[in-house]
Amino acid sequence: MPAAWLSAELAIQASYFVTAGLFILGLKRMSSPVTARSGILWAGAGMLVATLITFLYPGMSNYELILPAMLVGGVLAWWSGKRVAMTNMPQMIALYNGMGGGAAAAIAAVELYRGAASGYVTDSLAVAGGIIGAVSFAGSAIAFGKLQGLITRSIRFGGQQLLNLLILAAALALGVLVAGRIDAAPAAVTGLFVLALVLGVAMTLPIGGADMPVVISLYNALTGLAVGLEGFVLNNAAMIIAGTVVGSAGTLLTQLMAKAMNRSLGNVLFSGFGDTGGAATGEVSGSLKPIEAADVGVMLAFASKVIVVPGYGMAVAQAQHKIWELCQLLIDRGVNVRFAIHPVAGRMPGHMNVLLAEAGVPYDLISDLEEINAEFDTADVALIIGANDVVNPVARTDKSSPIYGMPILNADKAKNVIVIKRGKGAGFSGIENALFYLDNTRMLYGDAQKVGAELIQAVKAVG
Amino acid sequence: MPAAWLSAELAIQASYFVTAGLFILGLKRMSSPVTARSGILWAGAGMLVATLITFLYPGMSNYELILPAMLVGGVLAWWSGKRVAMTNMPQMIALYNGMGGGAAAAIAAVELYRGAASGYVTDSLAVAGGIIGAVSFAGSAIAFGKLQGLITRSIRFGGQQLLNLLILAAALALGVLVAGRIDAAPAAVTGLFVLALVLGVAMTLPIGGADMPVVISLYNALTGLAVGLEGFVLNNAAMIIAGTVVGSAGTLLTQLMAKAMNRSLGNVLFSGFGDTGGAATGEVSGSLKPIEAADVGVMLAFASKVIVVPGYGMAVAQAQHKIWELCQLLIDRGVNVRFAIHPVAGRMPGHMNVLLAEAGVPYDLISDLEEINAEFDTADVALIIGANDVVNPVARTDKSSPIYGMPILNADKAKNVIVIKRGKGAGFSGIENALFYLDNTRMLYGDAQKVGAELIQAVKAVG
Amino acid sequence: MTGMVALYIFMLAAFTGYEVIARVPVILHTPLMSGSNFVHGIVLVGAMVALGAAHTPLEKIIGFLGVLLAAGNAVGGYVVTERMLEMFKASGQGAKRRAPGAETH
Amino acid sequence: MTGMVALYIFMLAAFTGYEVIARVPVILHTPLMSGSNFVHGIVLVGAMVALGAAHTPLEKIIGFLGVLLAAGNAVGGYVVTERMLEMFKASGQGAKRRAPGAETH
Ligand SMILES: NC(=O)c1ccc[n+]([C@@H]2O[C@H](COP(=O)([O-])OP(=O)(O)OC[C@H]3O[C@@H](n4cnc5c(N)ncnc54)[C@H](OP(=O)(O)O)[C@@H]3O)[C@@H](O)[C@H]2O)c1
Ligand SMILES: NC(=O)c1ccc[n+]([C@@H]2O[C@H](COP(=O)([O-])OP(=O)(O)OC[C@H]3O[C@@H](n4cnc5c(N)ncnc54)[C@H](OP(=O)(O)O)[C@@H]3O)[C@@H](O)[C@H]2O)c1
Repeated sequence: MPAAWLSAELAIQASYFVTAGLFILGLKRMSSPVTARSGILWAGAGMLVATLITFLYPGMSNYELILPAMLVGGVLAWWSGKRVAMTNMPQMIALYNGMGGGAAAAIAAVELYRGAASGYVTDSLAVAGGIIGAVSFAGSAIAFGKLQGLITRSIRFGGQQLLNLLILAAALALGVLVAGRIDAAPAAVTGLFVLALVLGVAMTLPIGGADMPVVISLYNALTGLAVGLEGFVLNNAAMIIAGTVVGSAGTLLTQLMAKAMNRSLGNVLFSGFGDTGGAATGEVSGSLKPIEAADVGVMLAFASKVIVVPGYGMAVAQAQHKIWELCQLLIDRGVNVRFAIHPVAGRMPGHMNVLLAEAGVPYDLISDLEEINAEFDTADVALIIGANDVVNPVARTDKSSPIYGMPILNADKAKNVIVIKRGKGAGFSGIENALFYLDNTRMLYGDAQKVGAELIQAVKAVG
Repeated sequence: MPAAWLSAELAIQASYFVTAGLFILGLKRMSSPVTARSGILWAGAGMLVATLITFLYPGMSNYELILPAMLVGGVLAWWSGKRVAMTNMPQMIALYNGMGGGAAAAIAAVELYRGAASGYVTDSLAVAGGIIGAVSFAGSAIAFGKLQGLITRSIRFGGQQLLNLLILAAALALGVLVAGRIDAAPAAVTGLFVLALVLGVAMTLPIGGADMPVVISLYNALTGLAVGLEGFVLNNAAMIIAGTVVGSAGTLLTQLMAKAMNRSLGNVLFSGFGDTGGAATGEVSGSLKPIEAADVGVMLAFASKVIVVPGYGMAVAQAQHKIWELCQLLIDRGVNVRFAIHPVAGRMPGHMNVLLAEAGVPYDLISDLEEINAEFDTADVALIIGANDVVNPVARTDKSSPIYGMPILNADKAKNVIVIKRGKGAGFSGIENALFYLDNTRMLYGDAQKVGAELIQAVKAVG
Repeated sequence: MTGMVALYIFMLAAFTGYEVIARVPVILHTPLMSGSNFVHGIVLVGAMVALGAAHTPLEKIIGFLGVLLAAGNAVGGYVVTERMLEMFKASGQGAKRRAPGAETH
Repeated sequence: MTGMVALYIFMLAAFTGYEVIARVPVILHTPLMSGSNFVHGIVLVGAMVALGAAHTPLEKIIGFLGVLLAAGNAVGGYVVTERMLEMFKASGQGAKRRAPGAETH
């Protein structure tokens, strides 16, 4: 039935075209807060269309394998995606992204083992996509392991970058052998993928957990590129466009993220700064002055303006709900409460916004750095909850400090500063915080969630 | 020599690829003030590469015609482009744009007369590009004529839109005959183009001169589209990409321009508002109070802050150099002088910025609407030079006014308002201006250039 | 598809991807990373085709893994992105206020 | 080039064009209109090819006109755009100040 064949082919091509358009529009919408939510719906519709129409692919067999594979992968991902806590999002994204890279590598492997590709160029693209996909697969798995706390040590040694370079060179050499049809034996293909997987692991192990969001974004871009390359191999337009668009958008996003953290990409990949090693510790004189929750409760209850500065500590303590409950009490008492969000507070971009949104804090109480910084000197209390680096005045003054030059929240300008943290733990950068030693600063020690509950009691006790 | 042939073909394809990339990067750079100037250089380099390499096109003949045609067209355009005054830019752009449309139509005509195209689809694309190109050619010519003052009347009659629709339908019908190979006789092809040219004229004649920038931008987008379509016909990638990119960018730009003027595109094309017909004239009570140049000179010389509001009248009088001379005198006396630019002051987008830049006014003295509006109440004098609608307070209050809702410059908030204009002439919208009748307003009658010279004398006389 | 056309598509898609997200605010970095992660889940259709054409047991095993992983990428990417962006909805008005210039499209 | 590929190129080029100028400030409207007018002057290469393949006198006349017009578009478009943008140079610093966000690229 050539006619039916032709019409199936046409339907597939047309659907892929629509899918590509929906993906682009979806990404566009996702990049603006007003339309972001509809963006994922558009992209999702595109994915649905493309997946369903692919069952019509002429001459396809093995449905008895395809359907179970889709079912198993899909159900597991659905289940895990629904359950994961908001704070664990980065590693979950890493996991799903790695799966995509693995799939691209699998496509390359099938094509290369089969010897199905139709020429040097196509073979080269298959090899390139395969290597990139496998690196992204293994690297994302390591990133997941680190963020999930399964891998706690960052393995580093002299000459590490050189070793990685050698692995890469070996993989490329094998790739030339395979794509150039000099030695396309299954063993060569297998060796190629093994080397690529090793490279992914070796590249990612030395990078500290806190730098992972940037690295995950990079692997995300790489997976996109791999998918695009395999799309050329399979002559699949939807894969070509979607993969290339993500490869390009992901590269830009990686740069933007690194920039928002005041880092360069090279620095993230090759310097291993992302561990709280406490390398640089500046000298700060003065003493830490503790305070009790009951006293802070009174201070807050009778303040006219309170600015809350949440940080990484609030995230790990999952204290956002308690803090919002506290703030609601204050608002009911007529206190003017604001939240000040530093762009890199927490451990992933937009971390604090996501958490506060989850707890139900209305957006108009949340201000970013530029908006709020002029207001600190009109605040009676700056309530620092598990934040450290983002309020460290050293960033303004000490040129030798690793955070020098980063814009910070001017919490030190408030009449009173209350800092909630568990003890003397340093922040992400591992340096001392001069703010804690100021005359108008008091330390309220304890886990942010526990302290939050105590403060609620204290404010209620004021009556 | 198949080898030489192949390498020429490859060189051409590679060059076109580079050209397409340079065009896109060039346009991107042109859309930001910081990089705008380099943008045209990049795009120009792309054009040069593509033009030179095209001489290598395999199997090309008629060089004895190609070179003179390029020379004549190029030299005339160079000469006219170098000479044209800044204020006449819109019509010049219209002219060059029309030439591009004409060229696209010429390509379509050659291909259709030759019957060279290779199928229904290609023929349809040639016809579509030909019609669009011819409409753009004729329409741009009319736009040029109107702005240049060669055509002064806007011909309008009932059923005009219906007639245009009929012409379009007839052109499309002939197009179907030609592309469908039902009647591809030269006569049908000729008829097609004649109808398209008539349509371009008929569409543009009723549109008023002041709306022309938007219309020219629309024809610019249409020419881009026509070029892209003919690119598909000739299988020429540089034309396809460049044409489509301009078609899309031009469409967006047209919308942005219409929006900046507070109009909708449909309104511009079909309503004929763009003439200063004086249709709506609101009732304003009070009297116009004239003043002498000598008195204004004293007032300016002893002011501490003066805000200059230039408008269309300054452009027609070419008074920007005189005004800047005057302002320099004032600055030397210690007066704080600022220029307030309304987004639609003048008759083309960015008109005032271009003129002031030409006269050498430094950018930091120039402020746009949002920046300056809060400052008028601290100004001793608001000096209105040939501006009218952009300072008409009626836009804030009178719902029935055609400019209601347009944000205006708050010149009425200044301590003294001096209005330089020739007489009782209305502005673009044809309505009375309540500002002129305020207690603190004085009218300084005369051509802006002449008055500028008088004011310079008057300030110098103050000593 | 000829090599030249492939290059053009590559270039244009890259420009498009770059420009489309060029203005993303910091608060959307993580959801957008997740969203673009979902988009390359389209690798699923390629994996389906590859498995659909597999013959030897080895090819079938790899193909099976490919489809499984790709389905995980697509479904998981969708679920987490949707969950994150869902939260932006609740504060719609506020979000609007915080995005000047977003209305220029 | 197959029809489908042509459609893809068309779609991607249209997205690119749209996004590339999406943030243009009002003061650049006229120069950008002129600049994009210059870019479609690339019709010159098509006109050259068309005239280069013309045989009958009619074709030659039309082709000659086409090349002449196209050259006018390209050269004229370049000259006036360059002249307009030249003036923005003189006030470089000020221009920078007036374009917040321009440095994000
Ligand atoms: N946002 C991102 O995308 C991102 C990504 C990577 C890196 N970073 C970096 O991360 C840093 C973020 O700064 P930040 O101020 O948010 O955090 P931070 O500087 O890392 O400080 C967090 C503080 O919270 C305290 N803390 C930890 N657990 C706590 C708990 N359960 N209850 C109460 N307090 C607790 C810690 O002190 P104790 O141990 O004494 O309690 C610590 O000093 C910046 O340096 C930024 O560059 C950000
Ligand atoms: N910028 C754009 O892209 C664009 C495009 C199309 C339309 N528009 C529209 O154009 C208007 C622009 O407002 P505008 O305030 O700049 O100008 P306007 O409202 O058109 O007013 C110009 C004034 O200048 C005076 N004038 C004319 N020639 C003069 C001369 N030689 N010397 C001194 N004065 C002279 C006229 O009064 P006398 O006759 O009494 O001298 C007239 O009242 C807006 O309504 C806008 O919507 C703008």
